[in-house]
Amino acid sequence: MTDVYVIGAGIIPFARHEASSLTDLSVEAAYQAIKDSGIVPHRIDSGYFASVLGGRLFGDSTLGQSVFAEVGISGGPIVNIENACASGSSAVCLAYNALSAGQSDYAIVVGAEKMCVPGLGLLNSGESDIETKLGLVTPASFALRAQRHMYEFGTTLEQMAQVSVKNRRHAAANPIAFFRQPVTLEEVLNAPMITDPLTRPQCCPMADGAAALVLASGSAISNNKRAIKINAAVLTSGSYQNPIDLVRWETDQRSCRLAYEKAGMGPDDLDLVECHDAFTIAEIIHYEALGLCEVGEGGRLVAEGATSLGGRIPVNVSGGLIGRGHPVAATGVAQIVEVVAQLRGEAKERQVDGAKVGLAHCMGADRQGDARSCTVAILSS
Amino acid sequence: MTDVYVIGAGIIPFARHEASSLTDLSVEAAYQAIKDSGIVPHRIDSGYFASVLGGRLFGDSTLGQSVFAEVGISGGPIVNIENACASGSSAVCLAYNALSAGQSDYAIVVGAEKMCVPGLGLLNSGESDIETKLGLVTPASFALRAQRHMYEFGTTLEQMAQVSVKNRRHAAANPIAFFRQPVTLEEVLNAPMITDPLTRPQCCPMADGAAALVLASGSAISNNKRAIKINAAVLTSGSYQNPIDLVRWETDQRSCRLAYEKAGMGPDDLDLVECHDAFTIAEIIHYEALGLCEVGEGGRLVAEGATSLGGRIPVNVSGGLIGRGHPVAATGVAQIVEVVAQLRGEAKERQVDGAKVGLAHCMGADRQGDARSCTVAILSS
Amino acid sequence: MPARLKENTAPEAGATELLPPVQEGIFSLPAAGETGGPRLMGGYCRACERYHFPRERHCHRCLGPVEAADLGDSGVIYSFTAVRAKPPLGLPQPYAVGFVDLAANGLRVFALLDPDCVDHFKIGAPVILAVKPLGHDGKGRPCLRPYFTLQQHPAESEA
Amino acid sequence: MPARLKENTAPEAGATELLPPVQEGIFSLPAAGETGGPRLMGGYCRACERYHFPRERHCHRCLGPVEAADLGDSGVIYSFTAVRAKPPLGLPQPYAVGFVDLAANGLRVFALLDPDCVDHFKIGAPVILAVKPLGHDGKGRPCLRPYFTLQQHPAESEA
Ligand SMILES: [Zn+2]
Ligand SMILES: [Zn+2]
Repeated sequence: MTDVYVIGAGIIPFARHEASSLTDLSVEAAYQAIKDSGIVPHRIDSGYFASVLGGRLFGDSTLGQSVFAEVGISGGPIVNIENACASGSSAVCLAYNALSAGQSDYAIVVGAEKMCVPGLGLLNSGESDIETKLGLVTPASFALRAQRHMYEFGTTLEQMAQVSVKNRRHAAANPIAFFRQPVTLEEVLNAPMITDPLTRPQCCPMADGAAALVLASGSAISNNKRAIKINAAVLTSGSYQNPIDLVRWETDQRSCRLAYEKAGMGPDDLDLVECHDAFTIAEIIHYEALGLCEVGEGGRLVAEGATSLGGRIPVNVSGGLIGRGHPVAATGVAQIVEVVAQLRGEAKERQVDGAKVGLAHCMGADRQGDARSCTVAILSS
Repeated sequence: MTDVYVIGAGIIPFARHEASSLTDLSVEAAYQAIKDSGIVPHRIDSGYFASVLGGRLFGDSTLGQSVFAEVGISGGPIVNIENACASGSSAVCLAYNALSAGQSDYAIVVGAEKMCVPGLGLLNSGESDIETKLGLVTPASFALRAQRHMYEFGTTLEQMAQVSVKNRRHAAANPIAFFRQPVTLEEVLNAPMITDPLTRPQCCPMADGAAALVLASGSAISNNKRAIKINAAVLTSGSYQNPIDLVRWETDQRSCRLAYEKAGMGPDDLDLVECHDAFTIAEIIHYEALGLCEVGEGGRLVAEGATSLGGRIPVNVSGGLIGRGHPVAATGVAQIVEVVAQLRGEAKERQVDGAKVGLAHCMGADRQGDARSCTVAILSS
Repeated sequence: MPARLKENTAPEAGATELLPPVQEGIFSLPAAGETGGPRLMGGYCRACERYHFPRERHCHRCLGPVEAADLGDSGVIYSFTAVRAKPPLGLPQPYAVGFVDLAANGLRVFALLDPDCVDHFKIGAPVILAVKPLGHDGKGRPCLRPYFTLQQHPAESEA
Repeated sequence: MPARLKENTAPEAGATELLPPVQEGIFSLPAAGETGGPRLMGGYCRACERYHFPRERHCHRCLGPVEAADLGDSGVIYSFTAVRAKPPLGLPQPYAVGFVDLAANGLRVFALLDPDCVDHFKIGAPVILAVKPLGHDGKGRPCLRPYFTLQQHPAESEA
């Protein structure tokens, strides 16, 4: 197995880009990542493009080929990936696998979404899914976890709201974040209820956005001081056990364990985490799956400030999905862009001091109370 | 690199499946492939699902997870792939790469499409593409090649029509084919013109369908007499050279060369070919790219019967896209299902005598006169 | 008409028995003249002795045949929530969903909950199956949906 | 109004100069009072000395800046076809498309061809650029499309 590095990262503001097409957003992120990598585009011999809604909203197909051709990458293998909210990070995993196997020297990964369009409504897990037909929308699937977490562990509304307060505060220091204004605990608690007990600021906002990475195999980088090593990048899917435990999330726990095992690391090795805080309760459950605290203790962990910038193990210093916004397929790539910036020491106001090891965790779509996809990547400087 | 084998194949009739969902079609093909493989589903540790239109037509997302869970496959990495007409075969390439790198022991690949729906119209290469905006539809991109091939090499209308006659004759012997009735040369030539010089029977019909494969790494199969080795499986993309040569198709030629090189074989080693005859002229140009004849000689090759069942190098004994039908993402998998049946000696009426080596060739989408994706796989018994 | 088989009062919804279910085979209704309410229907694999909902085409464990299975009509709430945002599929605003642990076999199934009881659900509360026209099928056509309602209706418990 | 800038006679199409192009920046129209016809517009990278159509955002070879470039208004047909099936985007039935080798720089570009000359194109025939309202933008709104027409109109050559 060859070592794999991130040598270039690019991201555009996560916002409403009404005048730009999905291709426009993607090309700009890809351009930044290649420029950042310092290599000429034709050396990049493979490409992975992720979008969830391009086909559904715009009739797009083989968009990756369009985007990569626009930045001078052609001829090699290119695939277009969809894996719900974990689409971008699934693309990263495929690129990582190909490079670690020596099947490619340089790969580009772009995750992009344009979803601020009229009438999109709440996302679901596919219109032909039985749960969708019975009224499941994504916020509800997390609200059900929240209700159960409160019931079993005494997690409070205030503890959950603290996740929003923290991530919005972090986002205020991130120039590409969707939300640049912090919120108070009272504002979070008193906001309109989306699905009990999650108020609007506890649900990540839709956004348009794109993020890109250039990956290189260890044999292809030479003396690149800004290269960041990928120690592990795992992709899993749900096990759909019945009865499913909504709070001791088997898929989440298994995926984190697998990544730690592959990287030869554990939670104590981490300096920062980007996790899939699609909803406040999700971040709390992910703390527990990641081993940042015991199961049931996630609410207290955020409330005591351990996961804030400056705390014991900062989580989502980028603002997370709640603060940075959630252009679905861009998110998993954006998380790694953030970890790379942190490990390079280039994160400016939101820099985690002395960050050496970071983890990015992403999940996608629901089925029978489980996630359909989960990715965990561990990177080090 | 570990050797990779096909150990299971499944396919459903390519037809109008009005009463079935895309999931229904996919599950049935996957079920057949697993049953054919003789292994229990939970040993399959990774899954690749391909569909082009599921999101656009049905709002589907992470459909692979639904399909694979229905046949008892969960927990491992699953990705959903889109690469236009080469979606299914791109998924095969990803699975092949993962297995050959030792990243998986058993993988399932499903390609499926449900496209016999009202109002779909002619396919294009994405609605935001400049060429689509200027009126390019897929049949036209091949008609332009046909016009040029006739101009440069004297290829005749009759020679092109012979591709339809041959493939429809082959399809008549294939129980899963869309068309079971042969056509005469006169019928092909006198049929309604779609785009000059291609008449309707020279364009592959849309269909609903699904095909599936179970792949195994060499270390995981033991004494499986029906296992078929994959000698090479390459995925490339266009180079979009300007000026593009529409008849000496660089991407097509390069992809075939690469597959031959990886397999350590050449055109003379082949006993049969399944190629991407989306339109009659395409098959003729692919003959030339594959080295079955010299450039410019493809029209004569089909006219002399060399590519018919019983000829020197039978092409599309399944009926090809023209006879079997073209459920977009299913096609690339279906081609390999056919090659596997032939190399196992299980193709009944359409069996190529003594077939030991077969090739499957697939292409997807247009951009600047080039293909956006091309796959070539070589298999042997 | 059984108590748990209510007809929607909306004139466009039509008679309950004429409406299609949101998905075939997920519940059964009592035949004309029969007593009792609707039953949740799923599948069962004899080889694996496994129940599941909805019915699997092939058993997920062994790929063997499955038969239709009556999963009963009662359970207790494992978790629930009220969706107060703009509802999909023509469902009421607010509406409620949850997971229900079925009494008959311990399966934990995702379910619609009675939109008339949105503010009265509790984890652990016993619920019973009902069926009525609720929302549309995604193409605007009304359809029947199964949902669980409180065994003890809040109005009754207050009385 | 220049000869090659025809106005559609359909009343809903509106005046040509008020209609948007099907894509920004792919052609230029003569300013009011200027003579000459429309020009095909693309891009040029000074570093690579490369022309391209449509204009690239960044040069595909070096990722350097590109400038707008006049690609001229003439060329010869490399290949052509008439689409006789139901047309997309409100285009006429039949309509024609092809690749044109541009006289100015040898670029081979995909192009719409004059739907009024569908049966008169030949490989090698000289063509010249025109612009008029042709079809809609995919959302039903009429728009301007560039297309190449025969330098020698068939009616003229027969005359
Ligand atoms: Zn079983
Ligand atoms: Zn340049």
